[in-house]
Amino acid sequence: MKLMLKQVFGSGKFVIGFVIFLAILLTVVIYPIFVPDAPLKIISRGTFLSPGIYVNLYDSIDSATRYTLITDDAEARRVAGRLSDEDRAKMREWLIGNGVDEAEIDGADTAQLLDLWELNFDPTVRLPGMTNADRNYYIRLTASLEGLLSTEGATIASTNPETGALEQSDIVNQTDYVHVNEVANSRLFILGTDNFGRDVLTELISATGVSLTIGFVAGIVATSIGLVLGLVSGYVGGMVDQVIVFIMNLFTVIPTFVLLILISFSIGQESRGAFTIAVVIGLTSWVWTSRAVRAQVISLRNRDHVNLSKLSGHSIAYILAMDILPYIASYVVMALILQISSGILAEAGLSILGLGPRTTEVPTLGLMLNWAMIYQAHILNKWWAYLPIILVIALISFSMNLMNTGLDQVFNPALRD
Amino acid sequence: MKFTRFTIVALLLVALVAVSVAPAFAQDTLPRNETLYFNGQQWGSVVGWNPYSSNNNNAMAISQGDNARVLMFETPYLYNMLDGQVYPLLADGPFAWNDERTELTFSIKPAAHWSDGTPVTAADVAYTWATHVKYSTPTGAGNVDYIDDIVALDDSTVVVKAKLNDDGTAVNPLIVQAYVSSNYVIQMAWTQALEERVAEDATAFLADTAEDVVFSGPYYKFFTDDSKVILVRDDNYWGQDASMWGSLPVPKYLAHTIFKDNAAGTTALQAGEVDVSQQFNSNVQDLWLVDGLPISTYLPEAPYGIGASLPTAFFNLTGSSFGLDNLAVRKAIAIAVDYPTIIANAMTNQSATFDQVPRSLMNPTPGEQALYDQAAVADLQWAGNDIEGAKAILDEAGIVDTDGDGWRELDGQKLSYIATCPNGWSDWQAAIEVVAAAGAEIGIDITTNFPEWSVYQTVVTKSDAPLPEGYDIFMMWSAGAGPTQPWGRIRNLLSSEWLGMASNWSGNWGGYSNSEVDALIQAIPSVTDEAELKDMYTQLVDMYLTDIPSFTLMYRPQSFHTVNESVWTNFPYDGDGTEPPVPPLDLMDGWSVAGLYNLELVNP
Amino acid sequence: MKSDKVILSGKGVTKIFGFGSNKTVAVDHVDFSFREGEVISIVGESGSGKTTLAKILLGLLKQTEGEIYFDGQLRDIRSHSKKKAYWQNIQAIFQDPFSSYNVFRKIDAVLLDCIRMRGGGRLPYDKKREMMREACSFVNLKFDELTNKYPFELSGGQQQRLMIARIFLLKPKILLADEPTSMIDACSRATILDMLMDLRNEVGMTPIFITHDIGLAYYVSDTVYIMEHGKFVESGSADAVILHPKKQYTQRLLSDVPKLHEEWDLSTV
Amino acid sequence: MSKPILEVNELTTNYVTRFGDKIFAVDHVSVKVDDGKSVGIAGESGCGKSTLALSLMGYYFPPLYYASGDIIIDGQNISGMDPDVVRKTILGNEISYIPQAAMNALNPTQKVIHFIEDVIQAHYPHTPKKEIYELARERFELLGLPAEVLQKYSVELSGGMKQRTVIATSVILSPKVLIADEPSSALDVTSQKMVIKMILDLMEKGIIKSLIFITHELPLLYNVTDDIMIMYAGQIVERGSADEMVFDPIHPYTKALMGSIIVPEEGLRDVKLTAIPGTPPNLKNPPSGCRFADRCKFVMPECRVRSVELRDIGGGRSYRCIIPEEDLRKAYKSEKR
Repeated sequence: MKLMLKQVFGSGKFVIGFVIFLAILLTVVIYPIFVPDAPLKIISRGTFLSPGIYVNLYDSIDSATRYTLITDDAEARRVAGRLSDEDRAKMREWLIGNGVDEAEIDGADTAQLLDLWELNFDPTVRLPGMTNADRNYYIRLTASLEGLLSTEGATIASTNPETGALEQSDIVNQTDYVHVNEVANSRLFILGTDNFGRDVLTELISATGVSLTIGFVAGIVATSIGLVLGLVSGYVGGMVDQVIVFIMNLFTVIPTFVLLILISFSIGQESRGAFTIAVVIGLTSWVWTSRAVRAQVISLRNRDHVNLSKLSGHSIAYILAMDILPYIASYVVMALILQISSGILAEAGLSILGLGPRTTEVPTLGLMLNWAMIYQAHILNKWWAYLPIILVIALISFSMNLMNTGLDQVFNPALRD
Repeated sequence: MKFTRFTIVALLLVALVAVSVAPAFAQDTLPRNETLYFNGQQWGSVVGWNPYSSNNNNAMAISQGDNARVLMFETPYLYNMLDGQVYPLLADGPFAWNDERTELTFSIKPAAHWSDGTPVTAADVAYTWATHVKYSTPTGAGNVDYIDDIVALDDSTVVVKAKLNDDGTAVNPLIVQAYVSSNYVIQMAWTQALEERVAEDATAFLADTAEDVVFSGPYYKFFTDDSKVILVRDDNYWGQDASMWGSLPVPKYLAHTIFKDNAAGTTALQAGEVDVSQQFNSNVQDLWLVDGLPISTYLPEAPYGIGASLPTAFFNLTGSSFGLDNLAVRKAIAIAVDYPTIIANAMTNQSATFDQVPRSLMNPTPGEQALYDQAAVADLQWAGNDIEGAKAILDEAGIVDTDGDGWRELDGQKLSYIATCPNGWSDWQAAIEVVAAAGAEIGIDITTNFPEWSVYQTVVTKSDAPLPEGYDIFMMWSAGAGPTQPWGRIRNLLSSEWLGMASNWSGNWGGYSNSEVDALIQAIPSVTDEAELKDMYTQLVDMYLTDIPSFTLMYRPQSFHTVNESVWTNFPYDGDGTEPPVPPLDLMDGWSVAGLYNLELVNP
Repeated sequence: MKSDKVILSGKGVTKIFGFGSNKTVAVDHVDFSFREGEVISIVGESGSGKTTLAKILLGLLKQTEGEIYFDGQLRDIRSHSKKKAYWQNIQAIFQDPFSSYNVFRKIDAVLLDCIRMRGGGRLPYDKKREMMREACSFVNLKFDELTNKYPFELSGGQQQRLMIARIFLLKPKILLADEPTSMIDACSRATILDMLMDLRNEVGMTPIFITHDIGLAYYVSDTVYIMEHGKFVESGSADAVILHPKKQYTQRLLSDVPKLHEEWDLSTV
Repeated sequence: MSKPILEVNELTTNYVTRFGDKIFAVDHVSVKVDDGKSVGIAGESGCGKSTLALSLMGYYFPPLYYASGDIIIDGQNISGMDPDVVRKTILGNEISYIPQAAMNALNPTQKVIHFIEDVIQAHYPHTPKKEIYELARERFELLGLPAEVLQKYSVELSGGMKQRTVIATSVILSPKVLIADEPSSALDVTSQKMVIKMILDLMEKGIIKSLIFITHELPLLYNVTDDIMIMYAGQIVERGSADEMVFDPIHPYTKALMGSIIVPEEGLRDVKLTAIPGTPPNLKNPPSGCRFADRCKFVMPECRVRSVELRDIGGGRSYRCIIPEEDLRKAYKSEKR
């Protein structure tokens, strides 16, 4: 046993796979301790918020401590942020189209450009070739230019409830800064939010956990069925074998995924829990395990050590458990790993087709992908809504396959160097 | 001539090449500068061109209704959802009611003629109605209770006679009036030819694909297959007469590529391969703000379009959902729901909020909004997200958490509901999720459930039995904008007339019943006095917001109308100065067809 | 040593594998009677059916036809308990010691199985230990060095000796030795054969050697059966069959074996 | 004296295990085979016989590595040559090798002639097929194999026929040396005899010049080869002519081996077979002195510390023991069985 573990962990492939898998597992376990939010809690009004830090605007203006930073480029950056070179060129184009002398316009001189703009721009004028989209753009631009060059602070005013008049309550100077950590309300969304306005990272980690559980349940169901049928079929032989082989052939001929789709569909959305889906995946994917186990058992059942065990008066159950099972145990473990990984993929596949677990009770990796696809995240370039999920699926599958290849190298004499 | 094997093979090859090249030829040769491309209307290939049939799957040519599609077939009048008025198309001038409001008279424009050159006559209108009744088409079946007959007084004068109540008043003048802007006029001669062809067999009559159909509209079939539908302009169109448009519509071709799904349609819109998009594009503003594409909507800012219908969550009042007969429970749920989040997330802000347009039974169009007294019901109009208010209502009603499990009980029984909408209807699902979240906030257990559409519609439209478990709160549509609105929508939402029907497609699926409401719904169509109407509508809104049999979750436009101005411009937009204003209905429905005459090329 | 009592005999024993055109007759109507105490060899080339016959004798395979008598009575092994009773009387040593043991079970477990088989399952552990020690010392193994070890940690010869220790504990009436020395080195062969013979004297059993090695058969046995294509072609005392074969097959077999004092006639190929 | 065809001097090769340990499976072995002569190598399993066979060819692939020594085939030193070059120029051409289960290496989906084409074209790429067929037919007939075999698939042949086909194929280019590693041990006695006859025919007909025959079956070796070498724990312990080795062994190990021979001959039942207790040493960590010391009944304290060289006692005879040959003979006689 100890030697076996030593051998297993001597395999570089297995160790890499194991470390990746362990890292995923640990993240799934540890993350919720630090971020106890419910994974399906809707936290954003608006969908697909991009990854990054969000600082509460209200609180940042209201912040008690203000820092005056005399940064030379602050103004230039503000101007550039609201009036890009592209904007300048567009303004110039409009002004020229509206009859302003081209020579008069100095695109680089912001003050002069703004003056000209204020003087000439009329939102109701539509120049030849100008679309409504352009018009909307110019209107938005004009709105954003207001007070661009003002060197004074922005005035914050509120209505006096008694008089109903607007009263100045504060001035935010252009040199005022707030330290992000001192803003009471700031949130970091490493992976932004999804179509429901949920935190993708929290959801992803929870989904990984659920998907792994689905994989484990599916893998264990599939491997148990496959193992029992394979053992019985291979060892007992005769009629029993023929019946079981017939069932196996039946399941081999019917494409498993199609079967899976049909079963999932007929169960109906209402009763498709994550656990049900896992069991269904398990119930449809045991065939190759049972085939492989059967083949192994057939090659084992006439071995001398089995004969010796028989001669020692052991029962069939004892022989299966003690003389056959240990010999195929490593194989079964490898099959289990592959079944787990394929279970996770099967769930993802089903969910993408909209046949996964009952939606939005728990997140799964497949469901997240499904939602991202329905909401066209891929077309709208909301990469954070699908790429990390694909990556996690790939990583899980990669780590499991690495572990499997590693084990294979340790246990399969034909591959041993 | 003796065919050698070689000749046969060669001929086959030529035929094959011809077959495969033809459609490519048809599309490739469409000049971009003369073609207006659409998406989001046509899914799957066209079945036929029979305007009597409801099974044409021909979204570009045939769609009768409140905002009838008038590219190929035409209605006497065009409805304009922006001002609620109708404008004559085939008809000459406004229609006129007699004093008893039992007969509606209009005449046909002298210039109007069919594609075969013959004039459109009053007899065509009369015969169209007679045919609808004879073959029991959806139009016939839907109006036969309200329209007694349509007769031609002379070549150009049409009289629509309303069905009368025992007291001699019209059953429903509103529906009679709506007929003339909702239904096509179809040529009598062609109809008779078709009848002859099918030997007056009703099934064959409706199943005929009518490739030879005679039409009066500006466009007709150019090419269709399973990947596209193309209409071409009829340059002999009567409407170029000064008595109607005075010109031909600008694009020579109207083309609709049949996309696999929304995603493909969106991609095409982004690429400028689609000019007018009737698709829900989530976060549509990103198309111009982020991607910088020349794409715009009717309104430059959220909600981007004009809301017309009110997708609504119904409470199951048929008795099978414990506690929903309790007004406190219904009200608590309704006011706790975070509508701004629904609008932001499910609709990506493409709906007015309930702050902007307070909830009532009216859609956000100015015409409907003017129909009730907002001040009178202001106290009842909740904007949502009122968790504390909801809790207070429940506490006051004695519905509290007695066993400490975090969920409230009514008479010792935990309040537990399932909120349902069809699977795959992603925006509805997102909305239902938010409804469920509200339950958790106020201590009422609401979980979501998304059955397949077929299951959902079978269950919800079956009114002769209580709704089963799992349909405690469920989402359905409401009527949009049209000449009978908001009356028709209110009827859909509140009338008890459909309860007990084996298959109820009309409305009030939750099983609400209020005789006062029923009486008002009954009375409104005959009322013409505006003040009286306003009073009645206000009463209805008051009762609706008091009883809360259902609650509107969002406003939704009649059509999503997003345009890409890479090739064409001068699409309708808010404040574009058109008079009457052209509504954002993809330039094909009701008065929006007027927009086709205003289009200009960006680069002529 | 030898007695006239027939311990194991068979009549018309036949084994057919497969059906129809795939039918293979592995053992074809063989008759035999093995007397108590005599050393028997069944000699045959691969495919002659000798291993199949051995498995039938052991009750691991069911004959298709024919009867087998054990201790004068028709053998009845139709239930697990009857099989178990039969196996108290007949045991085996297999060809390949490396595959004869379950690699997951320790030597102690292997030997304890034998004590249990002889009905000693409830004996105190000390007693069992004593029995195991005795069995090991019989085959020149030190139990104290073997306990808690796995069989595969031993050399081939040692494993085969452990096999004999097993037989020592089981004390069966018949021992089927299926090529017991062919997988182990020549130097260990003598040890194994010696121990088997010692054991035979010790417990009074009847060894049956199944072998392809005609030399070995000659060396160890009293009676030799020559098997070809599932049939016994010649049988008799070792001297008679090996030194003066009557049947052509036996003669050919003998001439094909390279010897030391006799020219190997390659021209007869 | 004729010149040696194969001369191996102090060849040492090793395996590297998964854990990096080196196992010297062939330890300073020298073999000399003269033209027209055959040498047999015998020993217990694991003594390094098969490794020696592989090492002799100069064809190393992991985990087997060349360590030191020379291999000279017909004057050409191939030790340390690139394995690829060895495969292309030496194997099949200069030296051929038949492993134990060679017959199972035949691809069942191809005809026998195909293998011959492969072998020939590997060395002479542009040989026409017709020529190859003619050559093969001639060679097969010369060796008493029916020419029809060439057009058959390997599955159609019996075990003995397959093995003979493999041998005929591997010597199609008339290599100088043939190394046969247990070529007949998986066969029954009749097929074994045919295979042996064929190998001896190869020598007789001059197709090969020398033979190295490896087996653990001493009576067979005695009947096949001129000389016999006994290997123990990676080393040669004794060498001599077949007769001398069987009937007059010197080394205690050889003596024990010869004493364990069983052949169906009169008188066998009267002798007591020799048994050697113990097991060969672990080559990962071989003892510093005589490797047989632990099992030797004549062992002296000195044996365990002093490393023993192969002692040449003339007449092609050599043995590896510190005890003089006469003393050993005397001791054997005194314990006459």
